[in-house]
Amino acid sequence: MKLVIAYIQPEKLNDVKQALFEKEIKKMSVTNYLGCGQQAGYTETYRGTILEINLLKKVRIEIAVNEQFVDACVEAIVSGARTGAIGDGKIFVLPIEQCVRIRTGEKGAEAIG
Amino acid sequence: MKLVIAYIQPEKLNDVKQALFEKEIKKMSVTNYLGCGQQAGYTETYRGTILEINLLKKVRIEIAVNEQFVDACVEAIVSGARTGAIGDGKIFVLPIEQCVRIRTGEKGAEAIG
Amino acid sequence: MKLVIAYIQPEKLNDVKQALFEKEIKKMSVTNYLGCGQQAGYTETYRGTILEINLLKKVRIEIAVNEQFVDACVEAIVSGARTGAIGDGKIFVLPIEQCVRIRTGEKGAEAIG
Amino acid sequence: MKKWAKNGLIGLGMAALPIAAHCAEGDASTVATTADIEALQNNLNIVWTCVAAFLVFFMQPGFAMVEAGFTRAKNACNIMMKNLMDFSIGSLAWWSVGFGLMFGAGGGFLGTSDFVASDYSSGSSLNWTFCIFQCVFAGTAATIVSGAMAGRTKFSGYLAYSAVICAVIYPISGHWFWAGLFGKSTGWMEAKGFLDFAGSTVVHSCGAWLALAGAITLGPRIGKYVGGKSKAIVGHNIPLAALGVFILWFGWFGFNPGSTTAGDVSIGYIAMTTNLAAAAGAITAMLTSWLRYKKPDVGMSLNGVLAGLVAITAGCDGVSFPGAIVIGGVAGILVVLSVEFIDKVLKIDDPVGAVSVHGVCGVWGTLSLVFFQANPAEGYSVMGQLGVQALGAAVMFAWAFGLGLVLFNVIKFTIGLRASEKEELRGLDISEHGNEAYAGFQIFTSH
Amino acid sequence: MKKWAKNGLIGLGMAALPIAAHCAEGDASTVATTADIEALQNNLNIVWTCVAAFLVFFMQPGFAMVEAGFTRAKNACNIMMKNLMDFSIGSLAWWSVGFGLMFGAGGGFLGTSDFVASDYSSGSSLNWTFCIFQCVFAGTAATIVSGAMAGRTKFSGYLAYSAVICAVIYPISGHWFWAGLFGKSTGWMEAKGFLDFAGSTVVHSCGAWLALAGAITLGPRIGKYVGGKSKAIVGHNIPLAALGVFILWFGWFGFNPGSTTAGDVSIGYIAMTTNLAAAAGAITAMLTSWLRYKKPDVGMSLNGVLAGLVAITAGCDGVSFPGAIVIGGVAGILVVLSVEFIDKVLKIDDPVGAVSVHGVCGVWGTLSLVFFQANPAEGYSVMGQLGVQALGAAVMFAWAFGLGLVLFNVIKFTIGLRASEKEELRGLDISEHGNEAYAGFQIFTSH
Amino acid sequence: MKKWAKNGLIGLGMAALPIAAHCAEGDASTVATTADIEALQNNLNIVWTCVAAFLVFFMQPGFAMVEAGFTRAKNACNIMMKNLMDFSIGSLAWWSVGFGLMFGAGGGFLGTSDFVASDYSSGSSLNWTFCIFQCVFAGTAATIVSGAMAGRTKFSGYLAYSAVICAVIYPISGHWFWAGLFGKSTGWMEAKGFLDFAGSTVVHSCGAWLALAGAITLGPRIGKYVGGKSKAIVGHNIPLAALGVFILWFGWFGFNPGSTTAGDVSIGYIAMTTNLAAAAGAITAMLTSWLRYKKPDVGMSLNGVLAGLVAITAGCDGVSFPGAIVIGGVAGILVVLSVEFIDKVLKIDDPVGAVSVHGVCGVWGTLSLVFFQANPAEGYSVMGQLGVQALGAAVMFAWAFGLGLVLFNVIKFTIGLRASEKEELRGLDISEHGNEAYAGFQIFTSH
Ligand SMILES: Nc1ncnc2c1ncn2[C@@H]1O[C@H](COP(=O)(O)OP(=O)(O)O)[C@@H](O)[C@H]1O
Ligand SMILES: Nc1ncnc2c1ncn2[C@@H]1O[C@H](COP(=O)(O)OP(=O)(O)O)[C@@H](O)[C@H]1O
Ligand SMILES: Nc1ncnc2c1ncn2[C@@H]1O[C@H](COP(=O)(O)OP(=O)(O)O)[C@@H](O)[C@H]1O
Repeated sequence: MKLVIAYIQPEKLNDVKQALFEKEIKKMSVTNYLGCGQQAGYTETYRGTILEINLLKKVRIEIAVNEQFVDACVEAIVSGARTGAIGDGKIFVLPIEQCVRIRTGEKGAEAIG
Repeated sequence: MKLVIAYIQPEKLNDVKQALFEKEIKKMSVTNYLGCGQQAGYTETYRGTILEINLLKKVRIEIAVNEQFVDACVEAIVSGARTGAIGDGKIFVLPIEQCVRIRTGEKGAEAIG
Repeated sequence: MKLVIAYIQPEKLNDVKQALFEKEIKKMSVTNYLGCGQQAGYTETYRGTILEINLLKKVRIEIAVNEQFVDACVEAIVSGARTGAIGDGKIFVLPIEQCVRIRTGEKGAEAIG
Repeated sequence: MKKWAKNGLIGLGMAALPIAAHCAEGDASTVATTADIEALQNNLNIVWTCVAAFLVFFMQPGFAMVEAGFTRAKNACNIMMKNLMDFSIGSLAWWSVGFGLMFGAGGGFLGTSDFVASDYSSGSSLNWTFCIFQCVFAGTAATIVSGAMAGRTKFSGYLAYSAVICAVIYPISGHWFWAGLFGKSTGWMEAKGFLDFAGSTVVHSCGAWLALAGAITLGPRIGKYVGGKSKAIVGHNIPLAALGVFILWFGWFGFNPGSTTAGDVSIGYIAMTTNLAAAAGAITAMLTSWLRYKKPDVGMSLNGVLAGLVAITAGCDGVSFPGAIVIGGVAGILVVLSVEFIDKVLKIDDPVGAVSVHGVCGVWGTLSLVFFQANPAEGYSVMGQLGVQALGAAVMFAWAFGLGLVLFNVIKFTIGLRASEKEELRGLDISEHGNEAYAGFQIFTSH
Repeated sequence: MKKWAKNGLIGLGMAALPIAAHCAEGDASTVATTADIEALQNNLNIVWTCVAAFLVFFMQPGFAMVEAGFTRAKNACNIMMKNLMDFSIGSLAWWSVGFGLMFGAGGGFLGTSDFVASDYSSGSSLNWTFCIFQCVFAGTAATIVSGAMAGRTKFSGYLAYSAVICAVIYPISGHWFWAGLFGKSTGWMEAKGFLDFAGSTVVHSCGAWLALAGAITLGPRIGKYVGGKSKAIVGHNIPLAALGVFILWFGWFGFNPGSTTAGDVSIGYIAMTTNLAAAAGAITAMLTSWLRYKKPDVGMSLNGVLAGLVAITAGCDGVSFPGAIVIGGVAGILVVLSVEFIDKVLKIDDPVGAVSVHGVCGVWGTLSLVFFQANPAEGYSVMGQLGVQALGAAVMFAWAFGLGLVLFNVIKFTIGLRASEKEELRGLDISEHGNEAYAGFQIFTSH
Repeated sequence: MKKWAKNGLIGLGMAALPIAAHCAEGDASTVATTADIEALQNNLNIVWTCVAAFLVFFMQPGFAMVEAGFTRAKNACNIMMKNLMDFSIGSLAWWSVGFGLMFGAGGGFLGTSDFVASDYSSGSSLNWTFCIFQCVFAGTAATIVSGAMAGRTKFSGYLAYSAVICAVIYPISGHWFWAGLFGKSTGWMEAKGFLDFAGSTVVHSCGAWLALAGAITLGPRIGKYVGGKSKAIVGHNIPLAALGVFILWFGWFGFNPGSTTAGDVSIGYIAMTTNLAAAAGAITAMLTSWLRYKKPDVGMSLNGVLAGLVAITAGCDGVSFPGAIVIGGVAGILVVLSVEFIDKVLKIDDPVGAVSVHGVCGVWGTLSLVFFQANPAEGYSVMGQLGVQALGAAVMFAWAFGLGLVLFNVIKFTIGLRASEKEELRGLDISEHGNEAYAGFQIFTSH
């Protein structure tokens, strides 16, 4: 079991969801994050004072999948999120040792889906 | 050392906290997430247009524990969060390789608690 | 590749970012969390009723780094975030199995930076 | 605009400007009569009363913002709807039924004329302005209830309530106290010499005792009392609540001085007493909260303003300035103690403190005015007047609380009064309206 | 204050208080003349009209809050700027050019005097008060457009639009309908007996048809229509929108009753019709949304209030109370159907429903008033009047929509009308102003 | 309501309606006297002045919203409390002490009668309306300071300040400039012919120089200056700030036109100059920010409105319309430059720009009016008047800034003026009041 963590541009969330759905990946958790990377920030002026915004709004997606789905999942995210511009984001895959479905108490590979 | 990540229904947070406290697990970090899973979403209408909400409000809990506490921790979460209805949530356990307490610089098993 | 997760006091974020930059670590993702730990909460009164706030505002930083940067990264966070007072926070290091840069499709160690 | 008036009202044969007509006849040196003067003063009274009515209308968003700000984000849309609808339904109910019951000709107990009326000149030289002014007062009484029932009431049940209060409950008791204003009958309480200039009892207590009945019939919100202990359910937007309180304070300058329905020197006097009482209430409520909770509480201080305003409403025309300060100041203390008492001892869940503000402080204002009359009429007896005031306050309590219990229980067993547990937990915004108040905002809610 | 008046206006030789001067000559028993009475009534009219003008001014933040609340957080600063600037630019444009075009002496089609004026006593005994009152009306017409163009308009393009509407478009059509109010010329439509007391057509439809042209020229927001299907783009702050609607309702008590520009008994009548129509609109819009979407929708109910208000604006002085309820009530139904129709069938993206509220309901109010005259003038023919009304509504549509298309296309191909895709996605707040509306708040935005 | 008046004010023997009494004696054809007319005009003046006073009162939430919107969420409750309390404490302080010092009989330097008064008819035919109108002006002066001291001031220290300004500082300087309005004495500055119709200097500069003293004594917020460079500390709610500015603009229609305290033709004139200056200020501030920062800044444009309003306040009754536009327009430029200068060069932390808006633009308005008099009195000398104006502005600076430094230092070394570092970092809402402004909202704060 793996945990796929992806940081993407907020406006690509719908496309990513779409791409994941097409691969039958329908479970995920998302929230917003502020990201700092290659993408340059921008400056606001607030009442005459320059304000450097180098933390940009990103969406973080977390998807737990069984091994055999990892590649499909990563591909789907890439296909949905890629624009080719700096700031498109990153995907990280981490190992999961255990998974429990709270409702049923099921464990492991069955619990994930 | 393990990192226990749990997604639960927001209204069960207090019960989960209570159950964890009873097992002497008193350290955790929580935030809100939007989740997509078996639980169907709902529809709002906004000015006559149907709006499908399929990202539901969830709370994400992160608890770092030493090995011997993992089972107690998972059990406590399950007991606090289970209603038996779809949407109760999931628990994932990930390996932690290192842990540091910023204040003291302590590392490893001691730093966690 | 490792994922460094740090919980710090919100007001130390700028210092931590500064310390990381000095070590050439310029990519990260941050969000806000509510934390529960050794640090005591505080009480508000709301219309005459005591309200115990035991979830305190924290900032969570997530940094993916290659092995050789882990120590520098942890040290930088500690140096930026430490005040010596309870509540300074924790750092967890988790293994990453794969990393993908969405824009280019690069994988592994190259994708991280 | 003005130009088209000839196709409009003027066609009704209403000499809107008797003066103008008059003038046309003679040249500029034509002698004016006192009738001209009277007509002009009447026009001034109309302008003043209209402006005051608009200010009182503006209290509606004041109430809405206070109620929303002091409760959770997940119910904010529902609160907007309740406040919008109680005034909207109330306006129609008032014009069609309520006005007649309150001001129509009849005995001391009930009016029975002027329903669905199109002209009010038979009772008041202000004509329609009289009706709109009274209409916004009825709307105020109606909307007070909303706050005490926030966060758990079924929307359709609330709509039913709104219609009944403006059509029946408020007008009937209003008749007893204020029927004489329209000159077609005299209420039995006003015949006794009951003093309530702008409605501490007639409007505010009426709403508050209905609110009490509603809160009791509904029961507390889920999570309000855990193991017999009261838990704080924190408001989500204090700047909004504060804005609401300032709007109410502003509106009250229509409510109290406007109740003269005449543009003369006394409106400044009433504005003074109103302002001093509000200020005193804010200060004493802040100090009381500071003493009791170690910190000056924002919510309580805001409630203190309203407490002072409600309390001075009855006596604003007649009490002295130091009297106004005492009345408002004591109300500011009372409201803090009362909120706590109702919450912790009576264990009645009143999310915004409506019962304490409008009920407890309304009674306080109604009774206390007897001690502070700046210029009592000859033969004025403090104790005698106190008796009349106490009777009036008691009558209002019996009427509004009693009928409220009946009404809310009828609704409970027919339409339904309380939202289901699931609806309440998810929030009334989504479950009742399918809407969200702050779409996109990350809101951390654990219940 | 008053004291310094001698260095101020009084120096202009304007006998601000002719009466006072008069009195000084004789003793208290000097006989008053009808000229004194008239002067006094004129002062009362000035006070009333000024207060009404301030209320109408206050509709500006009402519009701003409604528009911001009903759209996304990422454009809220931009909306504040648009609403601030259209009124600011509009005020200068109105005083310098617009007033003269609308009210100056000239034929039935155009006024050509009183530009950059410093005194208006040649046309109105209210003098400057006449100008400020008309100025806030022009500002209302201007600001209506903003909502329909929210979320994608280039800021500099919007500024250009603002100047043109207040300087040219609104005043010229306004001349046709209302020039006579200032007495220097008579518009060709008013010569035909067109009835529009406070501006359902003259102000609201004018703004709305311009808004329609703007929304069409701009095209929909990104993500609004996906695969030919309309997607909801949810408003971010419903309490703010509700506050805006209440503020507008409050301001409308200046808009409609104030259009008498005279403080007399009719203002109460107009306040009554205005209030009844608003209330009825809220209720029927709620019921319609309830029937269609299974739940009482907050946004639609709020729009219902505005629909009722816009509809009653034309006939508020002359229709009966039941008529006002029907006019407002039907408007509440119409607005729901119209919002859906424009969104789903015409596929025009009007984020706040400005075209439905001000255009569709404006026309409805303009036409329907013919059926509900409380006291029609002698020889009044329903069908005859309906013809005139229909003509007026059609003329306004042709003028405002036609010229709007020209104007917005000229802007499009010169300054530019639409923000770039990137700017729109990031939000106009950051891309146009470098500002954020809710700095620090975690806002979840996926587009 | 009216009915009970007999137990109320009328009992005081105040013939509220001398006319009515008069009429009762004769029949409708009784001849009216100019005394009747005068009494009626006085009633009209009272109605007008009361309405204006309410509008000025409504500026309080305007200030509160602007201040809260332009600062961080963690201090919003504290800001509500400060704005609530400075007006509440100020109202009591004004009535008991301040009024007497400002308007009481005495020399040119100090009034010494009419403390704790119950009747003001000895000085003004408006009686109590005069007092309430002046009271809300004092409240305005008091609340200006709050913004400049936002985010770091100890609450108890702020309360102490509030009492002193309304009881002593504002009234004493007010006496020098405006004592004559009440007719019991003549201030030494007004004797010199100083012009300040509605208070650019008397009210706004007074508040601003106190604010400057406060901001200096306090020092900047933590994180404002890092390594000698000014850092932006971004406001958390721009729509709220914009609402505040619109409310202030609305309230200013009471502030300036209301300062006639007479309902006559001049109020329309003053409404025009006020509106033109505000509009011009908004536009020039926007353009200036656009030139300097490449983008039209929302905060600066909003400040531009206030700058224009403050600047026109002194001369609103006497300057020409083009003059009003110039005065407001220059103020809009000045405010942008001044905010930057104070922030970056003087390194004084004034979170909302109170010193620039009310101080710098107040002085500008006070001086510039000499050049734009529409109708200067005979023998009027621009340079002569400029001298008087400059003297007045300088006197106010010396008085308010000097006394402010003393006052805030006394508070600093007794009660304490600044919150501890820990309290400031955590936010004053939690540390001073134990409250949270937006409970449940996820707010990202790194300091
Ligand atoms: N090493 C990292 N650790 C944590 N988050 C990262 C890391 N690298 C990138 N991110 C996240 O991904 C986002 C996009 O990265 P960025 O470097 O701007 O674009 P790109 O990957 O196209 O070069 C960042 O804003 C950040 O949220
Ligand atoms: N595979 C997954 N990856 C990430 N998050 C998940 C996954 N499965 C479930 N979740 C989280 O758990 C929540 C509850 O899951 P759901 O499938 O609705 O209920 P149940 O587990 O009772 O079947 C989801 O809303 C989502 O936030
Ligand atoms: N075991 C843990 N699991 C998850 N989060 C933790 C854990 N321990 C600490 N934290 C996070 O770190 C924050 C600081 O911890 P705390 O115990 O208060 O201070 P300290 O580490 O100085 O003793 C907590 O508020 C919480 O967010």
